[in-house]
Amino acid sequence: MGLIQMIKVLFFGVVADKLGQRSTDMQAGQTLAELIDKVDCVDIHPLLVAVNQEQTDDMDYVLQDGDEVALMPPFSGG
Amino acid sequence: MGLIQMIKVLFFGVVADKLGQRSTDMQAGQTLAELIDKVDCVDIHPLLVAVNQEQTDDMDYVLQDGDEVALMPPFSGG
Amino acid sequence: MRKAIRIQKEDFSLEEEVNALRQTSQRIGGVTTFLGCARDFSEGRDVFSINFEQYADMAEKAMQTLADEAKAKFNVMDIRMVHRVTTVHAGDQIVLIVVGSEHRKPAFEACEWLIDSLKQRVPIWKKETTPDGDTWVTQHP
Amino acid sequence: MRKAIRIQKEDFSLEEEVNALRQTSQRIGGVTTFLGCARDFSEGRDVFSINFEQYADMAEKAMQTLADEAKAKFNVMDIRMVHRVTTVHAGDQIVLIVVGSEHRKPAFEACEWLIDSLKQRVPIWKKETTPDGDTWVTQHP
Repeated sequence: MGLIQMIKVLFFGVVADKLGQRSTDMQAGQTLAELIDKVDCVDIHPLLVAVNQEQTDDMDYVLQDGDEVALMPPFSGG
Repeated sequence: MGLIQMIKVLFFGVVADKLGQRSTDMQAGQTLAELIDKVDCVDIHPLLVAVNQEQTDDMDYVLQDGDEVALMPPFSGG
Repeated sequence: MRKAIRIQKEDFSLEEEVNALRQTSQRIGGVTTFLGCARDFSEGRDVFSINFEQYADMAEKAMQTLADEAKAKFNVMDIRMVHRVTTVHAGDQIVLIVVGSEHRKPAFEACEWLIDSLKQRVPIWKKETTPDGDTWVTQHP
Repeated sequence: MRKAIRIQKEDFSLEEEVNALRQTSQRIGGVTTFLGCARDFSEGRDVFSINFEQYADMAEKAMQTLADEAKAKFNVMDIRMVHRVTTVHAGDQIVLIVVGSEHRKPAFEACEWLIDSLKQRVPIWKKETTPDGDTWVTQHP
């Protein structure tokens, strides 16, 4: 059996505050929907998601080894 | 008989160039339409008109003693 | 401090005008500016220089009227407008409009309305010196 | 010359950015700018300070994407965008957008689209310190 394939998950703003952490490592091979389900921040609407620094709405995307996922509240720059 | 009542007429841009003068004095008591008719610049379209530094379209206005009339080509500032 | 609405021969400073406006209130959240500059060509022709003429007694008054109307029409806090009347060359500054408001949308609307209206309603004319001679500019593109 | 599209902690100069843009071409006839500043109150509350957080690996990249899209979408010649990520107080500068084009209409359109899109698509968040404590700002008014 090979090495376990991992992804990095980053949290920002109120998501990070709520979870009490700014990042974690999780296993690859699951979909974005499955990952978000495991993270207890589903009451943040809308929850914005980026994979490898690009925003995405494709919740069926299967996370690959080395992917960087960001879970983010709506932006408020400017 | 009293003094002749006069108005000042100013010309700008291509109107001044065409007439070869920048201002003249004319008699009060006539309408704007009559004044413009006397000045040979009716082939400039649109000819803009101001009375006492305010633009006007009222060609029936009867010019009063001391009025300042300006005959102007379309503006091109900015 | 210089007058907020004015016509002058000499150059102006964008930063000075914006700072003068921002000092009027700490409630200003958005500042929009429009800066018009002389280009090195126009309508496909080279332009060596542009000479401005104004109806002095009316032009600054008309600009003030526009600023008053814009304040009433849009929800903006402060406005500055400077127009040069002189001879300018490619790259020189001609006109500056600065608008400050609490939120950005009215600041954009007022700034664009002011430059559009200035071109329609302020008695200033430009004459361009080109390889073919001097010509009055009659369009406002 | 500094990068045209960037995020930084330190303050920026409006005049420096506009001059840097104007040096790219003498065909630029119109320059629009939007400057966003910290206000001393927001949604009816006093605000002592605003602290910005960013997703650093993504934010500057997202700003560059917006600039590229705006150049393709509108007929504009050059764009500069600077956003500060630090703690700011009332009156401090936060964000600057500068757009240069041959004519003014595309410059206004692109400038407004850029600040609207920045608020939607660039991962930066503000937390306001108020008399009632710290709160994340979730609207983009």
